[in-house]
Amino acid sequence: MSGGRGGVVLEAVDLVKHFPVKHGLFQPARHVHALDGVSFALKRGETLAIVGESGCGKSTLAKCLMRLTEPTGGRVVLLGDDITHLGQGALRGLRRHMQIVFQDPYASLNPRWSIGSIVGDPIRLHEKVPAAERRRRVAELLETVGLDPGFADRHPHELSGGQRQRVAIARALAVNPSVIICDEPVSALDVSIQAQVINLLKRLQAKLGIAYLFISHNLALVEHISDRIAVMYLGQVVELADTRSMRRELLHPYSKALFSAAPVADPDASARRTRIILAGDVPSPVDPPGGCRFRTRCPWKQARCADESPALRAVGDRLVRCHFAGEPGFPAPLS
Amino acid sequence: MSAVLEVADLAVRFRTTRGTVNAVDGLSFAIGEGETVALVGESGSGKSTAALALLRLIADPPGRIAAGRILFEGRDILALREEELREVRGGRIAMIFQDPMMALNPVYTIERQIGEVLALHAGMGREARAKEVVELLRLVGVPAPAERAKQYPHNLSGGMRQRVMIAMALACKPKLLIADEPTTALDVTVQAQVLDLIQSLKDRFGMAVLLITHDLGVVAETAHRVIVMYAGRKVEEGTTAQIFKDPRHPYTQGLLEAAKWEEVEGAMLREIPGAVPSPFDMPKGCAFSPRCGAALPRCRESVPPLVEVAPGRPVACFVAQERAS
Amino acid sequence: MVALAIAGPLLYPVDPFDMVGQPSVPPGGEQVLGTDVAGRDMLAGLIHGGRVSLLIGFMASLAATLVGLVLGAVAGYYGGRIDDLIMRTTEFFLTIPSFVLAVVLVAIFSPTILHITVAIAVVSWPSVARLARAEFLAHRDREYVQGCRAIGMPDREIILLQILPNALPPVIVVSSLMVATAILTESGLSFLGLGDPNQVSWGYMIGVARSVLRTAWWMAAIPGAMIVVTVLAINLVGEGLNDALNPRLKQR
Amino acid sequence: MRGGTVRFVLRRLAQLVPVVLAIAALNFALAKLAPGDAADILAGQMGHATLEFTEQLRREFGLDLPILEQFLAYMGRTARLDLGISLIQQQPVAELIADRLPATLLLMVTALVLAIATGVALGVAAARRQGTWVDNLISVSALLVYATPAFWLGLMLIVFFSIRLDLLPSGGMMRIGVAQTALGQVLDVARHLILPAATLGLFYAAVYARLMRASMLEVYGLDFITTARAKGLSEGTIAWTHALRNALLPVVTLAGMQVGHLLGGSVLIETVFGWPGLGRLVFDALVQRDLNLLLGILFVSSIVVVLVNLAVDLVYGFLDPRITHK
Repeated sequence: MSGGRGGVVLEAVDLVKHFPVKHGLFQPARHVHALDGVSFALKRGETLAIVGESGCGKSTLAKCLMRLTEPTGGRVVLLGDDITHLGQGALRGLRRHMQIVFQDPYASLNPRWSIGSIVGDPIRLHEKVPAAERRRRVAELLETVGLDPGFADRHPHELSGGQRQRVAIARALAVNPSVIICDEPVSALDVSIQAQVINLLKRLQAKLGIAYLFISHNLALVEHISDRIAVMYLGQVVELADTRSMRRELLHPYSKALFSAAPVADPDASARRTRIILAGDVPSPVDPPGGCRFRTRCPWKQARCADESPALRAVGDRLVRCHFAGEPGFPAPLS
Repeated sequence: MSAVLEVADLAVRFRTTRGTVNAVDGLSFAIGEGETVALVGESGSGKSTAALALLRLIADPPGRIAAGRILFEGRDILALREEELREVRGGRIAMIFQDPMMALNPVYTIERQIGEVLALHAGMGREARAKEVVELLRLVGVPAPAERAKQYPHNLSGGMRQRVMIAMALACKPKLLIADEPTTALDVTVQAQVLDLIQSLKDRFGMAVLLITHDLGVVAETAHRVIVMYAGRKVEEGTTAQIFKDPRHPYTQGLLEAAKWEEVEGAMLREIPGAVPSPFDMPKGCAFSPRCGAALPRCRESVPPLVEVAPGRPVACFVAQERAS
Repeated sequence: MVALAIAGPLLYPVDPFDMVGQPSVPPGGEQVLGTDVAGRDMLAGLIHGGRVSLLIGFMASLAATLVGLVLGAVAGYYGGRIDDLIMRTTEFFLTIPSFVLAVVLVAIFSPTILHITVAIAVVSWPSVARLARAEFLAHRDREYVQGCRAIGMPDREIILLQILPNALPPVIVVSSLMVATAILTESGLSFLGLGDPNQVSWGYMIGVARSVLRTAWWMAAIPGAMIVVTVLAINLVGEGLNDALNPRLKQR
Repeated sequence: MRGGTVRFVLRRLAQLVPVVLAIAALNFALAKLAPGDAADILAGQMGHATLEFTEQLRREFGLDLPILEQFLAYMGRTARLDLGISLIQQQPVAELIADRLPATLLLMVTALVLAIATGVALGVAAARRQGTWVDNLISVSALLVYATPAFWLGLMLIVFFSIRLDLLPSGGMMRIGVAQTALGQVLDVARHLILPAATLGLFYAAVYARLMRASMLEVYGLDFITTARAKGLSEGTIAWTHALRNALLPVVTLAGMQVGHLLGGSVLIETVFGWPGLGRLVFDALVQRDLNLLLGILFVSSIVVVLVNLAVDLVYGFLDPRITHK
């Protein structure tokens, strides 16, 4: 197993994914711009959160990274190996290094198979070990995620949502991956269950040094769990920084509006702070606005934003995709 | 403050092949004029069932309102005749739902769906309706209302659809708006818009609002008073400030902690162990006792009654009651 | 009914082609259900006819299910061009009036049990293929399948061991109902005189009785009633299967 | 909208071209697959099935040419609506079919209208009274009719209404050899139409009633019905406006898909009632082993189905605004 450069386990370089939209014979082809030039590097043992609203491309990103869908452009580098164009056979061997936990534990486990065989499948596919050894490993994995080893004989429908999500995590752990992509891993769970699963993920990270790409729309949760945060809007990263510096200030107008709009479970705090209420909805990712993609909703937009598409550039300790970020006093408070 | 709605001992049962389920059990509460009350709970807490029961919208079979009184403007909704009930529905009490895509009929125009309410409760003619619909859409902030009125739900975005639902609810200036998870299906920035809209319209028309939600953030930003439900029962009630600053029930405490993640940076969160019990397999005694760190032996024996631990603070928990006395 | 058809010849060993008595004897005499225009025993005809009808019904729907399932699975799972090709073909076959096509097929290739079975299967598989495709398409993008792909499971295993068990119940329901339709089609064919000339069947018996409708209506009524009962029974089994296998109902 | 609909129809018509070609190709293939070709049959009919004579016929029909050329020639003829000559009746197949098509269409349309009207009404009634005796009665009767072979049902109706009660004619399309006024003729045809249309329609009424009931119940479970109730609408309004229009969608789809089936059913029904349509023609062709005629009927009936499906798509677009004809 070759390591990545500088402790980087997973790298996305300029990832692009366009889906063709059904069109008539004589109409020009139209595309959903799900991802447009997304780049980041995930370091060993860290948690990088991807946040954004629906249509920002965060789930497509997860699928492209896992090669569950083929990216239109760019590269995916896993542990130093470019896996973007690997054939299914070669890819199969490398899959053990990168696993995924999905949002809905009711949909992500096949109801026809026992927990034991669901968790044992990755071991069976990647390692030639006798069945007894496999059963022992499954029992161990179930204990690791806080389930009784006896669950191996049960079926998914006998488990609660939280227990199912633990099974999904155990399946991901079975092949000792370096990276786990967590695609909204708790948003389908009851509030009182979410903390259990988040704590489990954190414990596993501390023990096994796994890096998480943590996709979520829950901003409070993201602030809690991640080391760095990338904010996405319409297929692009608009701001990427340390969670600490994000907490201090936000430089992109969209991140600022997004974090200010999230309701806070504290009546005093919500009375104090000023919310930025954006006008309108997220535009359709089919033929997104030219220039800056956020300009149609941005309270601070200028003429330049329509003409010129801003690049993702370094401002202080972070990356921001805005022409004016970093100018003193920007974004100014709204009256 | 006089009460718009008074609910007493409401019980809703569902008959299923696996037995009878008490979805809502002995629920009592009141909503004052112009007040926003939040009904908070997780899935299976019975909060949405309770909301539907207020307008007798529970499908029977399998559901049935087994007991209780629902006093609205001095009349018991449960005793109304069918025609009287229909006058209250959509006229005096309006309701909006979680998923505005599913809640609008896909094959009729916006104008027709809002117009229906105006025809029914205000007896408006065709032309008056068309004008009023455009007015209502403008009121809820739908851009280009005249064109939107002629469109179908699938032409609109999620946020716009919820605005249409609100316009429909407001059509007859109801006294009470029941909002069942109105922003759960929406994105954060759109959620902020819709909450803002409900707030401003409420102030303008002096409506009372019953907000059903699982999101404590939404509660903190909008509600005056909070009712916390668990497994079909009310476990705690208080003003929003009281609930958030001084939660008494261990379940409320746990929920609040789970909702304020950003404050526990790096450290482990306090967990509520276990899972919400299945309605077919309710634990004996307090339904929360198997997951409660503070549970006493008697919590597993008998169901704790609601007792005021402070003025206006009923809590259904033996531990909290002992601490208070 | 199935048991009766299989065990029939043992219980009532009369050759349906033997002329055992006077023609057109009403039921209740020596031959329990009377005789037909040629004096052949009605009950024997009914029992043997049942065997033929059921055999054709089951075999045709089995064949149609297998073909439809394979094509539907491939089209739904892989999508793209192969999906286009298979679905165009399927829709094409759905366009052609199935009974007329079955008539033409049987007319071209002499009416034997095999040919009738094949003809019914040919007109029946498209509906299975459509359903199977819809199922596989829906399951292909479910998270559990994505999860299997993420752990590097080969397509063959995903199709056969992961999706198939979930996609099969609705297909089983449809193919059990298809047995009923196949029996109706077979009876229609033999009513038109396209039955196997060496085998008695219910439809054939009705066809023969048609000419004496005015004088001996029971001769047509009895085999028809047999068809109704059989088809009804199969439909009820199908409905029962539907209730038992439909996960949506089970969850409630 | 109007222009969009016209474009939609034109585009759909263009899409029909490959389908029609495929139907023609299938017909050609079936003709080739048949044991013995037209020359054999004709020679047999004429009574001199000598080898030389058959070969001569083969040359005359162009049956000795390479298969591809035969195919192209066949397609060319089909394009000119020349479906060949009925070898038995010595008439162009196209003419024979054109003679009979109106009667079949009359029967089919009447049966379909009957079936949809009663099926929808019964389905809605059953769904609104789910679990009551009304529902049970409708559901059980539908299940029973659904299991009944239509041709047998037709025979039983003849026994009852024509033979026992002598109320209605047992066959044919009109009385022959009786002078009648125009109105009298229409009424006479209508009288003859009742039994076959009812027989054919009853089966599909059962199908639609079952589907309609299921569809209504499904729609009743959707959120917008709760919205409609919360608005204060009466149950009647909800059923006949909000629920019905949504519930009709799958029924319309099925009705479109079943046109082919309906045509097959009418073959049997026409045979039973001696109705002078395509179905009778099929029966005659079968008896006379007239393959050319049979294939011609298959071709024409497939085209009818294709056209009806086009109409169904249009109706669907009208019922469901989500489908845009763009």
